[in-house]
Amino acid sequence: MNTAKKQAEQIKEISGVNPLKCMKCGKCSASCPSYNEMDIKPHQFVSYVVNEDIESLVNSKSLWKCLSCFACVERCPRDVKPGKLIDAARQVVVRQKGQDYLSPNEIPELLDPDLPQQLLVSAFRRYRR
Amino acid sequence: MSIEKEFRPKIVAFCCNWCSYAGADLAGSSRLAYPADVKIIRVPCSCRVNPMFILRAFQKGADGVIMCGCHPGDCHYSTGNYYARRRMTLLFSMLDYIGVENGRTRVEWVSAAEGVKFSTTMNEFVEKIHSLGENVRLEDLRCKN
Amino acid sequence: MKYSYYPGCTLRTKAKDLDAYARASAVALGFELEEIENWQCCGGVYPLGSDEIASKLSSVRALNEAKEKGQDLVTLCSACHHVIKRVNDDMKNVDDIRTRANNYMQLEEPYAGETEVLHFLEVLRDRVGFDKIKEKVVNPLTGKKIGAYYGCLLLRPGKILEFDNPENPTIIEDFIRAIGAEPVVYPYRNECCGGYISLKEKDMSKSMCERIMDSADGMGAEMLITACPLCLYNLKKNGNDKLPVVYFTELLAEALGVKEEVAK
Amino acid sequence: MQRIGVFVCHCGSNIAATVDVKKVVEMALLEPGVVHAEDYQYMCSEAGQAKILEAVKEKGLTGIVVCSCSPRMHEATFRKAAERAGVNPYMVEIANIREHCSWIHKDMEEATKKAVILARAAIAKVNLNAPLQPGESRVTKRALVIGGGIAGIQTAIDIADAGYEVDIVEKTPSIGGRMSQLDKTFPTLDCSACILTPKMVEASAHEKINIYTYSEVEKVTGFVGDFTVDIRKKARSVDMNKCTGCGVCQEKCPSKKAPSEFNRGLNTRSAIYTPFAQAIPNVPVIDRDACLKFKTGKCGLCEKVCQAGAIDYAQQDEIITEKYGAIVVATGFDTIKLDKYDEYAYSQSKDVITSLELERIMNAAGPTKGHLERLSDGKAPKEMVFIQCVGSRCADNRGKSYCSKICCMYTAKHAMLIRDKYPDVNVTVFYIDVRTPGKNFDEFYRRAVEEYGVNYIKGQVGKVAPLPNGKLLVQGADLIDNKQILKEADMVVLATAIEPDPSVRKIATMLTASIDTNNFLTEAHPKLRPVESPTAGVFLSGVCQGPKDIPETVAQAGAAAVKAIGLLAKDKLMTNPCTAKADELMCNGCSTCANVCPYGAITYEVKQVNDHGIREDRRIAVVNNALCQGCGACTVVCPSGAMDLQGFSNRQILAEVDAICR
Repeated sequence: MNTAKKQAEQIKEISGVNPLKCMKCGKCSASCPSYNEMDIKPHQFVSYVVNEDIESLVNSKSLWKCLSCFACVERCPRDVKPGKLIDAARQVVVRQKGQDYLSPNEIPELLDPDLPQQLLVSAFRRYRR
Repeated sequence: MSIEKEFRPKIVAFCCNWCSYAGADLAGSSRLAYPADVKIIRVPCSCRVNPMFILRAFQKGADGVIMCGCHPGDCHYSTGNYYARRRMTLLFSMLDYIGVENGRTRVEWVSAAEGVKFSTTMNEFVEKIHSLGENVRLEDLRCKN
Repeated sequence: MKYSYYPGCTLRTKAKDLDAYARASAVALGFELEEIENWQCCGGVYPLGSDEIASKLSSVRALNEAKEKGQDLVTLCSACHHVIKRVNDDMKNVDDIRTRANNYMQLEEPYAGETEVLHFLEVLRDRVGFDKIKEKVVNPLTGKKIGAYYGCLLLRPGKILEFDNPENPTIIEDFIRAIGAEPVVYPYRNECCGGYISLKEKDMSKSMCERIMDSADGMGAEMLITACPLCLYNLKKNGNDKLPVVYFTELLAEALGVKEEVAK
Repeated sequence: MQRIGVFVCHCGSNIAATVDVKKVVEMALLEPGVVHAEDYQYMCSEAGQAKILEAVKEKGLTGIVVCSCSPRMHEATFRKAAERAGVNPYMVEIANIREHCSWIHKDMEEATKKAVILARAAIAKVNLNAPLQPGESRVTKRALVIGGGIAGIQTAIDIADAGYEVDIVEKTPSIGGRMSQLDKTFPTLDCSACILTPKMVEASAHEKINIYTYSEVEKVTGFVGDFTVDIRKKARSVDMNKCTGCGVCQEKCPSKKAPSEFNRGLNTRSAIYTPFAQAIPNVPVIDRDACLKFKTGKCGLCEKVCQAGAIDYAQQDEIITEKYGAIVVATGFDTIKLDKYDEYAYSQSKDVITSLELERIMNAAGPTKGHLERLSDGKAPKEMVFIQCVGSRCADNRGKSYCSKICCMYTAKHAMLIRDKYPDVNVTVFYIDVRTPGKNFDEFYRRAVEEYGVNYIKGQVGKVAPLPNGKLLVQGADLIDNKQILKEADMVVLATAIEPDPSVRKIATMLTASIDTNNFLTEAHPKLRPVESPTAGVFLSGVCQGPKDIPETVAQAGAAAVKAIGLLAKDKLMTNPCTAKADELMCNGCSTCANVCPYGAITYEVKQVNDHGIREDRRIAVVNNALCQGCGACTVVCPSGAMDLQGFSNRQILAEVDAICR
C-alpha cells in the first residue's frame, strides 16, 4: 500500500466514515458556518479522501477553521459526516510530533481575564496532541 | 499450512416459499454473497417446519439451523409464522437446555424484498456458528461416516 | 430527589454564577445536587478519534460513581454534558470502547452505560416539570422578551444527545415561559458561536456572534440566555453588544426569589 | 424405486462459470435412483426441454431433477415439459444452483461442492415424490379495485370495458385521488382536472362499475378466483339516493372551521362537504367530528335547508360482503411528514410549503383562488426558491432511501408556470441531480432553463432562516461555483418525498400481499411480473408499487387490468395439489388440525376403517382440497403424526435434511 492510500485508510478508520456513501449534494457546505474561511470545502473533504489526496488535506487551512459544530454531521442525508473526516485529518496532523497548531508560548498573549477554562481545554484538545 | 482441517460448518436454512426463499433469490440475483455452508430447504410456510426436522438436522451433524419466514403479520397464509414463532421459541430453549447453544438456532423474518437482510443474516449466522465451533450435542454418532 | 452532579472546571472558576444559581434554584425546587467526589475535567471536547480511550476515562469515572450511588448524573455546562453523554453512549453501544475502557478502569463491576445523564434543563423539564416551576415562581419576569441561545453542543448530534429537536428546539423557550417571560424564537439559536476558534480566530467568531445577535435582536429579543460558559464568553466578547447575555440559571434564581441569597 | 433423470443447466455462463457442471453430473449419477444425468447450456430452451423428453422416452424416467435457476423462475416450465413427456408434473424437483449457489459464491470448488449437495437433496426428495393431480376451483367474475385515484379509475375502466363487473372502494368522499389535487401536469402542461374529470365521469357512468366512496376494505378471506371481502361503507349522514347535489347545505352550514383535506389544510371547509367541485359522487358527507349537531345536539340547519330531505343523522356504518375473483390494489401515495426536516423551517414559516401545497395555491379552486401569494401576508412573491430531494435519497433514517422520481419534473413544471404567469418573479432551484428520463422530459426541463430563465443551482440547501423582515434567508451551496449562497426569498417550496399511503399496510396484511421496507407492495418479479403481487389474484396499480408519474401510472393500471381480465376470463382454475392429507389409520379425530387451519378446510367424518383387521367407526379429519392452500400448519400440530402435506411430506423434507447433512 502506498503512503497516500495508507493515510486515506487511516482517516476512514479514525473517523468511522465511509466516504463512498456521499451523493455529492453539498448540504454540508451549505450548512457550514466556516465555509468562507476554508480553502478545501466540507464537501470536497469527502472526495479528497475518496481520491486519496491526503497531502492536500493535511496541509489545508480548513483543518483549523472547522468548529466541530456538527451542523454538517446532523444534516448529512447520507450519513457521511464530513465533520468527522476533518476531525480525523486533524488528528493525523497533531499526532505527528511538532505539528501542533498551538504552542504554549502563544498562549499568554491570547488570554484575557474573562476567558473560560473550557475554551483553553478544548482548544488544546483540538490543536495539540 | 496447518494440518488441521478448516472448520466448515453444516448449516440448514428452512425458508418459506413466499418471503424468505424469494429473499434468498433476490440476494442471489443481487450477487450478495454469503458462505456456501448455508443450504436452503424450501417449505411452503415457516409453520411447516416440524421441530423433528431441526432435531434430525442436529442428529445428522448440522452445526446450526436457521428458520426464515415472512414478517409477523405478512404471512402468506395469514397466521402460519405466528405458530412457527411460538413453536421455535419453545424448541430453542429446550435445545439450549440440553446443550445445543441458543446461538446455533435462529429465527429470522426476511421478506421477498430483503435480499440484503437475507445475506447479512446468513453471514452473521455463519460467523456465530464459527465462534461456537462444531456441534457435538445430539449428534447420532452412528450417522457418522 | 437526589442527583449526582458534575460541575466541570469552568463552573469552578469563570462560571461560578452558572453553578451557584443552579444550586440555589435546585434547593428552591426541592431537589438536591450531590457533587461527584474528585471529578476530573471532561476534556472539553468529545475525543475526536474513534480509537481514543484515555481521554474518555474521566467521564467514565464520573458516570460510574453515579452508577454506584444509584443516581442519575446531572450536568450543567454544555461542553461537559456533550462529552459525558456521548462517552456514555459509547460505553452503552460500542463494544470495543466499552471493553477497552473497562480494561483500563479495573472496576469491580464493569461499567456499561447504566447511568442516565441529564442536563440541568432536562431535570427541569422532565423531572420537575415546567408547570411545577411556574407554580414556584415568586418574581415572574413578566414582559421580558428573551431569546434562547442553544449553540451546538447541547443539540448535536441529535441522535445521541436526544436533548431536543436539533433544528427547532423548544426546551429553553418553554423554560422562559415557565419563569413568566416571553420567548423570542429566532433562526440562529442553534448555530455555532465559533466555540474554541475564538482563541486564535477572533474574526471568525465575531462574524458568527454578530449574526446570532442580529437575528435575535431583529426578532425582538431584549436579552439572550445560554447554558454554556464558552457561548456566553464569545457572545459577550465577540458579539456586537446589542443584547446582554446571561446564564439561564441566573434568571431561574431570580424568578424563584433566591438570587439575592446567592449574591450574599 | 424411481428412475430419475438429472439435468444440469449451464445457464450460459451464469452457472457454468462458477459451478463445474460436469462434476455435478458425475456426482449425481452416484445417487440412488439416478439412471440418467446430463448437462446442457440452456435447459429452459426448446432444445433443453427436448432433452428431458428424449431421456424419458429412452430411459423410462419416473422422476426428474433439474439443477438450474430458482424454481420461482422455471419450475412451471419444467413441469410442463414433464407433462408433455408423460411424467406427472409433480415428479419434478428443482435444485436451485444459480440464485442460491453460482451467483453468490466465487470459488469454483466450493460452489461445485454446494451444487452437488443441492442436487443430492433434490434427488433424495424426488425419490419420495408421488404423482399429484390438481383440482379445480371456480372463478367469481368480478373484480375489486382498492383506491379511486387515477390508477384505480383506469384499472376499473379497462376491466369493465372487457365486460366484467368492477367495484371501486375509495376511502375519501370522492374518487379522483391525488391527481384531482394537481393544477397542471407535465410534460405537456394540460390542466389536471380537464383530463381527469372525463375519466371520473366515465367510471361513474359505466354500467359495469360500481363505486363505493367513503368506504374501506375491512376483511378479506378466500383466495385467487374466490375472495370474499367485507367493505365498510362509513355513515355519510346523507342519503345518496335522495341528494341532488345542490350544495345549499354546505353553504348554510355554520361550522366552517374544519381544515380542508383537499387543500392540504391551507384553508377550511364546512362540516358537511364535498371535497371539491367536480367530486364524484356529488353527494356531501357530514364530518361528524366537526358537525355541531353531532357535537352539541343543536343546529340541524342542513336538514332544514335540504329540499330533497336527504340528510340522515341516524345513518349507520354498513358492512357489505361481496365475492371477487381478482383484487387490484391502487392505494396511491402521500407526501412524507416534514417534522424531521426543521432546518427548512416548514413548521416555522407559512411561506415554506410543499410542492403539493403549491399545486393547490396555483389552482383556481385553491385557497388563494389561483393567485400566487404568500400565505403569511398575502403578498405576491418576488423571489422563489425550490429545494429538491427533501426527504428523498436519504441514508440517515430521517427520510426515504429511494428517489421519489416525480419531483424533478414537477419542479420544472412549477418553475416554468410561475415564470410564464409572473415574469417578474425570479425562480431558483437548488438540485442535486436533475433526473428526467422519459419521453420529452429532458426537453421540458431544458425549456425551463433556456426559455424561461429558471436559475438551477447544483447544491443542496442547509438552512432556511425566517428573517425579521418576513423574508426567508436560504443558505445553500453552489457546487459548480464553489460558493456558499445566501439568498433572500419570499417563498420556499420543498420537493417533499412521497411514500405509499399509510392505509396500504393494513390492506397488504389483509391480502397477505408482501410489502417492502418502504411499505411499497412487492411485485411477483421485479422485471417480468411487475404488476402482480406474489399472492395469486392480487394485482398492483400505481404508486402503491413504487414511485411513478401519471403516464406510467396509467400504463401500469392498464397492465394490471389485463392481468386481472386474464384471470376473470377463466371459468375454472387449477388448484395447487400440494394439499394436506390425513392418514386414516393414524388420525384420532382430536380436532387440533382444524383449529389451526386458516381456511376452514378441515372437517371430520365418521368413517369405517380397517385397523389391522379390526373394523371400527372412527372420527377422522378430511381435507377439502379446494380450500386447502397447502401451508402445512396442520401437519406440525397433529399429535399422532397423521396429517402430512403432499409434495412437502415429512419424509421428503427429512430426506432433504439428511442429504444436506450427509
